[in-house]
Amino acid sequence: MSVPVTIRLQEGDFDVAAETAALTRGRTDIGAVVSFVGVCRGGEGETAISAMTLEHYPGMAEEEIRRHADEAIARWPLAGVTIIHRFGRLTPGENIMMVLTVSQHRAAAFEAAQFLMDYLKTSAPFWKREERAGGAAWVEARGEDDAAAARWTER
Amino acid sequence: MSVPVTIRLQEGDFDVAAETAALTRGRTDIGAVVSFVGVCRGGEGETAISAMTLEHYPGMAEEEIRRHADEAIARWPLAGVTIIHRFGRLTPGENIMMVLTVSQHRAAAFEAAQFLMDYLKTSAPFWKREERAGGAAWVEARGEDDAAAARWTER
Amino acid sequence: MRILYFAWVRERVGKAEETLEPPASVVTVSDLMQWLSSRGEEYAHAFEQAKVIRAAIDKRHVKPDTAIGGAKEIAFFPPMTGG
Amino acid sequence: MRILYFAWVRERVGKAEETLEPPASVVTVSDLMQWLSSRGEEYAHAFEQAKVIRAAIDKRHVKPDTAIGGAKEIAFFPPMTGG
Repeated sequence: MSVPVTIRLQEGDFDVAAETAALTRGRTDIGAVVSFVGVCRGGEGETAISAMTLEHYPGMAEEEIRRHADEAIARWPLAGVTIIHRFGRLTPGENIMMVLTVSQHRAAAFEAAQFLMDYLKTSAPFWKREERAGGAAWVEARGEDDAAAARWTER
Repeated sequence: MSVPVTIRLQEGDFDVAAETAALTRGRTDIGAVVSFVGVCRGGEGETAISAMTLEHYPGMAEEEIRRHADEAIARWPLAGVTIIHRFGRLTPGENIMMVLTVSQHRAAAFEAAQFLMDYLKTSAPFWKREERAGGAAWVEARGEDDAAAARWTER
Repeated sequence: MRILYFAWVRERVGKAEETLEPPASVVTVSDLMQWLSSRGEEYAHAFEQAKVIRAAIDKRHVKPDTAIGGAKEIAFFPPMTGG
Repeated sequence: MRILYFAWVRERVGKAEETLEPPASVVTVSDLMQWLSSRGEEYAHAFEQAKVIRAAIDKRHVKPDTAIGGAKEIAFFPPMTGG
């Protein structure tokens, strides 16, 4: 049985409920639905951001995400994966991206969602530029994201 | 700042999107939203289930879930937790329960959701009875659920 | 004290709850299970796998060796299967 | 070959893409970064932290010592910050 995988890059918002319904409708083999949504934070005071712009590498971003989705399907008994990542300008409180994993049991769905997030953070070609009162600056990569991705190859 | 915690036991279905909106609306300090939904599976062939009845211990179920929600808040920097568990008779494909955790960063939201699920499975007073062609039977607890809960005390 | 039964413990005992006053010799949760077992065939059947059965005193999980003194409500049930 | 730049590498170089034919002495990704650095101040600035910059050949991540022979498209960018 082929596992349904949906990957979309888009400027507009997404609807987790609609994506969940699309993945689970009419099926009775799914016992666990895990979703992660990344949201644009605003921060506070002088460091508050007014907006964020997401640049991406079209073509490669889809391919890179699909490679990781395929790897997740090979590693865990998943019944479906949906990943949507927005690009363009976003303001605090707006959704940035979502990962949805469904499976018979919760462990596979949870682990696959974390695996996908850890890899998206470190290897999907997206870059965030934050706008603050003092000007705009590219977000620096966090060492802990590399560490989070590394844990999936250590075992 | 007190962390919003919502715990509900109900016969009717729930709406993850509405619960997410209720927890995140008007806030810009949340960067990660993790949701888990447990769904009634149907199984196949002779072992297919036609329905499931969830019995619970009113009063204790709420208190037990609240104790674990409080522990999750003490262990991880969460910005909110919502847990809803249904009781009564459910058919395959219907939602059983949901855990929603929100935080600044994804690690806390993911880990807290898994912790809550592992404890709900082993210590929230709910019992499932499945109806099959051959009759109805109480679901037996799975050893792997105890193991999953134990990992949170081992470290 | 109020005693509650859930799931197959309830089905075997044949009732969801009752109020009983066990004798003073019944000190722990384990003692209470033994005493209940002596109350009739349905109780003996319900508690025959005593090691599997879980208990809660006043809505908190307890171990079999917990003292029941002062308890208002004691519940007996199989391992939980929610979530 | 087509060369793409993203994020602050793009801003420093001053363009998003260009088509260049590096000399035969440019064998690896690392060689290509060095050769680009020599093309002007904006390139020198973009590639001054060469160890930080990541590369992809034909839309796949590669290491600095990867040979560029046969590549149609090479991209340079900072560490990724999506998700």
